[in-house]
Amino acid sequence: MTFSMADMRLLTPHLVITAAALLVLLAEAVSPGRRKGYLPYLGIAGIVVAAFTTPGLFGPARSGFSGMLAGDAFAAFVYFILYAVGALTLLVSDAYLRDEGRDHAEYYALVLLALVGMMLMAGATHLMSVFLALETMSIAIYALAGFFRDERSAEASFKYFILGAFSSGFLLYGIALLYGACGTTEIQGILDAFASNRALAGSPMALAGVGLVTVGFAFKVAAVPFHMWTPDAYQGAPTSVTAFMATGVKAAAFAAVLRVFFVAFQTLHVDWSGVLWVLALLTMTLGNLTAIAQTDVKRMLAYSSIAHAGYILVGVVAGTPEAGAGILYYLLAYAFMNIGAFACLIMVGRKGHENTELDAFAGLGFKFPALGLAMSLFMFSMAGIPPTAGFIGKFLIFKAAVHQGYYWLTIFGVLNSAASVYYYLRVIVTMYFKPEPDTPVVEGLRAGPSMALATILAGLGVLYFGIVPGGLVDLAEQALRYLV
Amino acid sequence: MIPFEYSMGLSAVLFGLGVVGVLVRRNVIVLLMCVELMLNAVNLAFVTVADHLNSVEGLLYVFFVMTVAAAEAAVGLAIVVCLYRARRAVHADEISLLKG
Amino acid sequence: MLQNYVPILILFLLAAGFGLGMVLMSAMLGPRRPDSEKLSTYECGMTVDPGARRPFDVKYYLVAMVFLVFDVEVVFLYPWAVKFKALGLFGFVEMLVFLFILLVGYAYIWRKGVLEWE
Amino acid sequence: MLDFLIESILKVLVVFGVLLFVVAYTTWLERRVLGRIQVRHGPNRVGFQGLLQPLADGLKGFFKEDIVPANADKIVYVLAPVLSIVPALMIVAVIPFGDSFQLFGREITMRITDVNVALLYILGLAGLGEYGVMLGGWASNNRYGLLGSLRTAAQMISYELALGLTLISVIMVSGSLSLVEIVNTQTVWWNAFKQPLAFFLFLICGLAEINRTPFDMPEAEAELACGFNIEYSSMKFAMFFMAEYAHLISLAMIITCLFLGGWYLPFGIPTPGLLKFPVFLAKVFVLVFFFIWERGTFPRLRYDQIMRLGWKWLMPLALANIFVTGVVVTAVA
Amino acid sequence: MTLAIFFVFAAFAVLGGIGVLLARNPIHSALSLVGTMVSLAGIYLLHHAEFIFAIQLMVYAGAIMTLIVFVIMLLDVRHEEAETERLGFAKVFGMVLAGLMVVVLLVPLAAGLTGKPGGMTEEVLARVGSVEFLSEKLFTTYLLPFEIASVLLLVGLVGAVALAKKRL
Repeated sequence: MTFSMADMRLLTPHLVITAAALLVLLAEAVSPGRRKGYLPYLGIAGIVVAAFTTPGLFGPARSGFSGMLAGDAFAAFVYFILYAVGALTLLVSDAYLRDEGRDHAEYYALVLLALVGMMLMAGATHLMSVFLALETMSIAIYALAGFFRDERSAEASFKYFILGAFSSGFLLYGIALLYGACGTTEIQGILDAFASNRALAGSPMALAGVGLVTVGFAFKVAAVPFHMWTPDAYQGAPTSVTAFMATGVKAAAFAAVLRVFFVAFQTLHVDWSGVLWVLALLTMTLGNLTAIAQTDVKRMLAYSSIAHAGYILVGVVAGTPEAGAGILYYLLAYAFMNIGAFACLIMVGRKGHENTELDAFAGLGFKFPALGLAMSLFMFSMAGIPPTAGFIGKFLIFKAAVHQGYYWLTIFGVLNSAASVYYYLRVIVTMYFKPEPDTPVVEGLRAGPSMALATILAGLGVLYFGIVPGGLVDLAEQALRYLV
Repeated sequence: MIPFEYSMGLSAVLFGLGVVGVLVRRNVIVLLMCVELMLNAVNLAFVTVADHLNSVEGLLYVFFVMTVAAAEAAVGLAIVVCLYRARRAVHADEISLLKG
Repeated sequence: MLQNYVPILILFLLAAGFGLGMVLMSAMLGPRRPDSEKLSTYECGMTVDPGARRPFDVKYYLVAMVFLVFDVEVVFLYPWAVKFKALGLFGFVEMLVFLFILLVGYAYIWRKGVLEWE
Repeated sequence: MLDFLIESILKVLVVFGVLLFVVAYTTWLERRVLGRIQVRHGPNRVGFQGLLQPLADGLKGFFKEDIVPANADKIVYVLAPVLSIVPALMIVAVIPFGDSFQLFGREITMRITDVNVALLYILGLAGLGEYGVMLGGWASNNRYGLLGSLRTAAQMISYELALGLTLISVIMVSGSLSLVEIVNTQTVWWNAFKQPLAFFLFLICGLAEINRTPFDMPEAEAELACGFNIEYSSMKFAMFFMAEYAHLISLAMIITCLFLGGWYLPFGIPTPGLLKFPVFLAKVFVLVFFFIWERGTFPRLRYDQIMRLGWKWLMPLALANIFVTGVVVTAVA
Repeated sequence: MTLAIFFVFAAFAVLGGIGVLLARNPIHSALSLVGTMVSLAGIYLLHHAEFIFAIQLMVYAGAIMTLIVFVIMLLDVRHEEAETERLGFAKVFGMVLAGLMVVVLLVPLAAGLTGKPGGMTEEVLARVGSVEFLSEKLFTTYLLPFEIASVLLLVGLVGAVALAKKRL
């Protein structure tokens, strides 16, 4: 028997959230079709309980389920990012879905199940469980993206679906080649195979495998040139789902990338860092340049999420624990600022009209001061202006890159950041310095207590971790220490 | 025993056909089938490696890939149904992937 | 092991030959006097509606999708059932967990009315 | 190797020929028995007691006009009956009809072959058989045909599920997917005694899976004007018909192997070598007769009743049966 | 002998693949794909993967493709793609990319397999049986993926209902 209670300990957080999802479904089964306002809070309760079971995982690395799942500080750190993403998404969704008349139990169940997939992806130490967790997450999100079932939502969902499945094909082929080259797809096993056989690093089969795995992940994190699904999918999906996709999927995918590239492909750093160097540069630059040209804030945020993936990739290129810690920090900061920004977008819209064109924001800063303040804060953070968490995140990643001698990449990164200030500030300028049109587009805000709470929490997160980042950075560094 | 290169070569060709299909065709259901073709090619690669390495892991991969393909097909076709219902137009079954 | 499948291949060739042969024979031996009435669609004597193909009710898709998911579930049960006695209590509990998760799904679709026909 | 090939080819030819013969005469039997049940004669003119009737029907099929409807999808229209009959005729490959016997000093097994995954092979072929039905209705471009094939396909997949679940509990007690081994575990107690519920469920699901009365949606003349094969005539129609009867006979043989101890007598009564094949044959005949008899007895179910039965009764029952089997076997072990 | 059979299956598989690409009618594409899948099932058998052969027929050819054909029939996807589509940039780009892809996949084959062999040798399989061996591994070492699979299937179920059911 290859299973013990210690293994169960590693799986407890996942089990708790799965149980919450099952409860949501059972509640729906008990009274089908009836409105159940408590469901998002049931989900949040599940996340809170799971969060209480997680701190035990900090500490030395453990592995369970015959090397399938890790119980290390790295996984625990990412779980906490994901809890934040999940809880904020549920808070944001509540009022939004009720207003759109789509507050169905399925939505909450799928969000929770996607969360389980994300967590498993962060904890998986075998490419088989990485793949299955990735698919669990993705399939749930395909369904969520199409949840409004209008033409735009369905189209977004389909695009995301087809290209997601397409990229899974690449990832899988890569895994198959690695399997052929190494004889196993356990992450530690791959590392051992490369370490024990120097010739393997030059084997075309291993390199092709690494390449295809890179392509597969590049699709998931929306790196250029594998980003073409992103704008349409992000724009067409329900806004709360867009926030979830942009933050949760990114966090889970980068967690898996860190595990695979920093551990399994550790000895191949010279090979993949060059490729990722180019990807990082392209991703940052193209994301920012196209974001500048957008007149729709939701679409602009979609392109900006590509750019952010580019910054994070800079950290991956650096390949040190320091850079990894920076990435973890960045992912958490990005979760707060991005969900916050999308929450503001939701508030501006009304049923059937998203009102996300830039012009709709004219004059809103004075009309709704709290909204203006929050949106400005999130935009500042995204642009990387101190004292926000966005700034610290970029700083940590670029610092790690400089330490590894990636001067040019860092310079491009900083230049890109500077360029991005233009379009983030443009939103703020529109809000405060452009007069509201005679027939106001936004008459009232779609805000409820839950939405306000989510925005305040996100704002506090952005500010708190921007001003006193020390503890969090320590924790992230500890997480990386046990990873490598 | 089938030589390793033959099966892997076949797998590569089928994968390539699937890739061409996803990039070239526009009918939503055909796109879905092309993705299935790619997954089949991957399965062949796994089976080949498993056979030549005498390792069971590849076979289990195939098992799970089929599970994933089934779940994907269920949700994918649900999306297609949704798309049809939302559009009700002549070109309801077409989509352009490489735009944007 | 492969040897056991050789007869199946032979049977396949025979069956396929038989099937195709029947179709061909029927096409060659039968008379052929087509007229437009004969070739038109048979709709019990009613006039043929040119737009006869219209999308059908959604419950058909749903039942097919639900089938697909549960079919894969059953496929997981086969290897388990074969080894069931050797896997013992532990294996039984594993499968119960697996089945429980999907049973929740079953209860859900049942109550949702996916399985209702009129 | 050459011996093996020759032996295999001969066996395949013999079994194939016998199968076709049995299919033909099952139709005759059915018409005669149904005639008796409905107090009429049935075919009794062609040959002694109408024994040549199947032959005459076949010949007629060949010389009937081969109509392809004008707006049908030609290729698929012609392919559908082939897709329907080929899997139906291939199921027989893994079914054991008896033990083995000596011939010219060679041991000849009474089966075409024995594979490890025989049951899955059968289920796979059953799945492939659905294409013939689905495509037949679709290709003829006829509203009734399409509706008929949709209904039939939905019914078949629904019962395929319950059928698969029912099989699980049988595999649990037998520990194998090979029909030969499953038969060999029943020398004393047939699975019908060990798994009575599974036996009952399998019987129902099997009938529904092959679209037999009372689940014969494809032949719901009143509602569907004959169903998926409405536009088919001549030999192509006959092929669908043959596939149906091949399924019927395969089902009887599968039930015999899975639940009725194959060629063994019950309760451990030793079965003499010479009697094994006749015992098997007798069981199959009883089952075939039962299938004909119940057709004359039961009224057809309504479509919603069929679907409800499959999803809401048979599936939970099969799952419960798995659970109970699991608990009992684990407790005993 | 096995090699000859392999080539026949391989030829059918590739023809099926080309058929999926070229057929104008989705049903014809689907049928071609079924052909490919059945041929691949045969090739799995040549690679001694009995169980995979059977579930390829059951799951892929029997269930997944049935669902696809079912949906094509229900939605009445008869529309033939417009002939006006020229050999546009996207098409050329796609083909070039796919060509490169195949080359990338073919080149590594020259190096041969380097992975260390596992324990699924013919002696072991002859002793415990191929399905039994697979089952033993699935329910011990690969337990976690198996349980994830149930969550995955649940996601598929809920997702499909959430998207396709008329009234939630």
